[in-house]
Amino acid sequence: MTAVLTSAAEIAAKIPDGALLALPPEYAPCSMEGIRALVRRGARNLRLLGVPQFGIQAELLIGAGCVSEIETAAVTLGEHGLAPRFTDAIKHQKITMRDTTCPAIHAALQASEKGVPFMPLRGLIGSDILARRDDWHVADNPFGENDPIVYLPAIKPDATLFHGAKGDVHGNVWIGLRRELMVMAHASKAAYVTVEKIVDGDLLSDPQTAAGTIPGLYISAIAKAHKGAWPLGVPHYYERDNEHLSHYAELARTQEGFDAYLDEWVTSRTAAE
Amino acid sequence: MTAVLTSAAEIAAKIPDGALLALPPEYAPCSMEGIRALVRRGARNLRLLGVPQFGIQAELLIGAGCVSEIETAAVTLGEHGLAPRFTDAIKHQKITMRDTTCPAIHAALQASEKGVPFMPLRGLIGSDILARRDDWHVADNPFGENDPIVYLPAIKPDATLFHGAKGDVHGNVWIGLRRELMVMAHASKAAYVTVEKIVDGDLLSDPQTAAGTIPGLYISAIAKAHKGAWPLGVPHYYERDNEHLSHYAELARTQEGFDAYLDEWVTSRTAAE
Amino acid sequence: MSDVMSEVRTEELMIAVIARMLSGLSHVAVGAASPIPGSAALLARELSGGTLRVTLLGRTSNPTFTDGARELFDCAAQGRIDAFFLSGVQIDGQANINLVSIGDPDKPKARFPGSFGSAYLYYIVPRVILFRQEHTARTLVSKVDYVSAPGVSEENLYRPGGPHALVTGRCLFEFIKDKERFLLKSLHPGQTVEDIKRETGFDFDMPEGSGVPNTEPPEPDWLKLIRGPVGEEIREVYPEFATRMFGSS
Amino acid sequence: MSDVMSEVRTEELMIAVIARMLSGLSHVAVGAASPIPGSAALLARELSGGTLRVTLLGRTSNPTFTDGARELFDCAAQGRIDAFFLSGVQIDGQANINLVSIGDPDKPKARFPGSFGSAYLYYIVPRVILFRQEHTARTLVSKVDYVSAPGVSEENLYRPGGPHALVTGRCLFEFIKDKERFLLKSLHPGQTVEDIKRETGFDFDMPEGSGVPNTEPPEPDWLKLIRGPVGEEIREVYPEFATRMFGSS
Repeated sequence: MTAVLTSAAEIAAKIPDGALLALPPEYAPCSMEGIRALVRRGARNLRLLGVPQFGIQAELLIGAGCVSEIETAAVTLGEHGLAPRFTDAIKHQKITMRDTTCPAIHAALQASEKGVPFMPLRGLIGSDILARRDDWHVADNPFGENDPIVYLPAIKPDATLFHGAKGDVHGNVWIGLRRELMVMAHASKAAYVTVEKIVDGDLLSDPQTAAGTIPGLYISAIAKAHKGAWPLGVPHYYERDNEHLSHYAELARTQEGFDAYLDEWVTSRTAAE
Repeated sequence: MTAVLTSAAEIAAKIPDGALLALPPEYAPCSMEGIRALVRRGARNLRLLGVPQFGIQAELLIGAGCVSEIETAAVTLGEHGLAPRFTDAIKHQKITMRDTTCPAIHAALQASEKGVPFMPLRGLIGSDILARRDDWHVADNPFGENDPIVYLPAIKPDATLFHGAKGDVHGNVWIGLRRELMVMAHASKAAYVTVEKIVDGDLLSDPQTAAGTIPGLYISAIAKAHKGAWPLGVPHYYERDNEHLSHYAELARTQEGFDAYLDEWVTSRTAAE
Repeated sequence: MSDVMSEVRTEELMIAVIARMLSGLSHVAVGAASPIPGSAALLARELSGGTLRVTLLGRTSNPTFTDGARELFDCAAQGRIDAFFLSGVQIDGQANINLVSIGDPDKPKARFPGSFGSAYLYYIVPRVILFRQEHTARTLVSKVDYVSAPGVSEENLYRPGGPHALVTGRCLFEFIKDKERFLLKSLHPGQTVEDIKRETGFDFDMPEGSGVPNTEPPEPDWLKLIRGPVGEEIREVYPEFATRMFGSS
Repeated sequence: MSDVMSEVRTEELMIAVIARMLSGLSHVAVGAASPIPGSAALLARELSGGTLRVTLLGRTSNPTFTDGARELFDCAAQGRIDAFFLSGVQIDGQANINLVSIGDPDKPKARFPGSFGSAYLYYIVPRVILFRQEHTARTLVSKVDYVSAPGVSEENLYRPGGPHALVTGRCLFEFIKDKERFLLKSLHPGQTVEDIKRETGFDFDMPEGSGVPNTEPPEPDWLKLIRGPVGEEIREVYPEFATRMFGSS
């Protein structure tokens, strides 16, 4: 049964230090309120998996010292430039980075979704991504001849954390087109979700809505967090706050500036809810 | 661009003799009007893939002599009993049967969806299904030790044929929860769809509807066929016609009875539309 | 035995026996052609106070799954399904099941629908309950003609799941994994050990000590549930079964 | 050159050059951090009379895909995407691209976002168009420091896709697969062969015959489309680019 919690802080308390934590791309709703709650609770040694790429979620957690490892296809603030805390952490070897490519992350999560130990993937051969991954394997396609292909081990996150437009008390969460969130929930040992609102009734009872819903079966805990994706957006609900993200990018060029940002926008505040 | 056709007969004309044809389970909308049109056009040597099991679709095509091979996890008329034309064809070796198990079909189609030559699958080892499949392969999991696993070659159907509650002129088809139809469309070289109705506008433009829609990108041709799933049902639109199915099961016990059924309900009629 | 009990049908007894084995579980899935296990799962859900989740394959209202036909298998692979049900045209003493054919599979004397998901779920789901109402030497055989899915596997094979019990119209067997054999657990009303031995094509073990107990009958309030809300709910997927058992809706 | 032409910005010229290469295709996808290719794809769609389908990653209105973030890659694997676009912090003469770091990757002098989907799509999509506005010996190098994705592969490797051309702020290169080298195809306004040689860190081939042609400028009606509907449409995904190029909405 899904636990219905009252705040992002309670969600963050369920994600232990050292967890392998899967997080969605910025175009799927991100639980920024959950990320801020992790910073507030002083999470340590998180191992982040970007599905498939990162922006400000990884920036905040890395800058606040919550992260020991990260696996992702990219970290970027998009039109606001490079991700300064990530770049700094790499240059000063504060975190371990495992570079990968987007479809390798999707495939490795699908392996866990399907309960198989690996998935094959085309591409990659001849890249330095592959050359630097001793956890991957290259072998012949057993149905081909002289046809090497990459074997990727399944990735099973300890937890996944994301935001949804709406959920219900049964733990069902509407995600619409953002099916990567469903794969993440299926593949992870636990799935934690903040939502804009908890609606009456059962999201699975209407066939139109059900088609875009993750059943509560896969959701460990849910909590309401109004504007919980801010400064990122929720498609069809609110836009990303580009002014604020630009302000972040400016401040985060230095650790001092980042600390000031954290103090003003994260640690000195309790959750918006 | 999706071709918008005017009848199931035009759909059937696009599926050539000898095609590897993927068909959905009876709880997803089946294009029974498309199946009847294939019988009417005298299709021959079809190789059927049941995704993952068959009922009356395979019965009609087998009984009418349209089929040379079939791969599926089961053929049954459910509560109406064994599938008599299938059983007769197996006993008299009129068709080649490749027995399999449901998740093996799903995985092999996902392999084609993902453009990989194979997928691994647990289970199967020690079964006569595996013992009788020389196209499958057993090898060690490269990430384990003394850990054999089955490698399934990708299945790429030449065509898939199904029915939908609604489509639009862009070729988008709403399927709701029946995601196996999406995998079938992604994995097949061509996808042909009959629909209850062709709606105005664009099914992708509404985020609620889009979540349960296959984009026209994957649909080769679409045609309206009112009550096109009959005597099967369309969830939330109309129920399966159990009385008719029971009547079919009774008649089809003999080839003569089946031929009479075909004459009355298929060959002597043109499409309902 | 009360009047109510004397009217318990074999199917209802099987429903009760199966429901007892589902107590305390979180999620039970029911596959194709399984009206008795489906009813048992719904009964167990009623008795659990809502903590048991039941997924009925083929139902369109109140869906549990939203990722298509593969989700049952993926969900099981993730360890999220505690129990599942399988039958067989033949079941043998090592719990091998045959859903395919009698005789040479290339020239079968009889052909049945096929293996469905058994060749996967039998390996994966921790508690697989076998059921077959017809209990004769024709259905319970010494060796199946075709192995849709084996009851036991080599030590090194990845196999978190397997047979837990076999429920028939005559008795309940428990499967003892270490011995790779069935143990006669309880006798349905009117059955003797001799009946079971005569009607069973495979050897099985007997309980230690003082004889074989009788199968516990369903509680009277269970019968009300089976014949009331459970029967109505199972009708959506198995209309003919529901009509035969409980009359028209 | 007309007054309109003299005001053509480098980005607009690049948009036009890329759009020409998309003529006659069915489906073009545009990945992250690609405002110029995104605009080019939208322009090509306008010019195609609606036959070209354009998928812009990161856009939420008018979706092409309904199966989540993996669909771009699955769709490409199915052979349903004709062209894609990649850039690099470094690109070398064998069309290797680097999106990761400068110097030793373990102790980099500079770190960039990462490889995104390049290490897959570069192998799979038939026509991959490389783009990099900054054309200097710093960006176009003799050998990349890190291979996010290689330009060419061994014969036996499954590789239906690969580099088609490289569009920069100074010129257009075509990639010649047999030679594993770029060929200078055309010069943007104001550029000479000597400029290109000086600013390019890798060796490249020259066309046979009488010199290098000038890059064809955009048609006047193309500029109207770029500055009008195309600019408005690209704003949804790239608001800063659109504001810089075309002003506020």
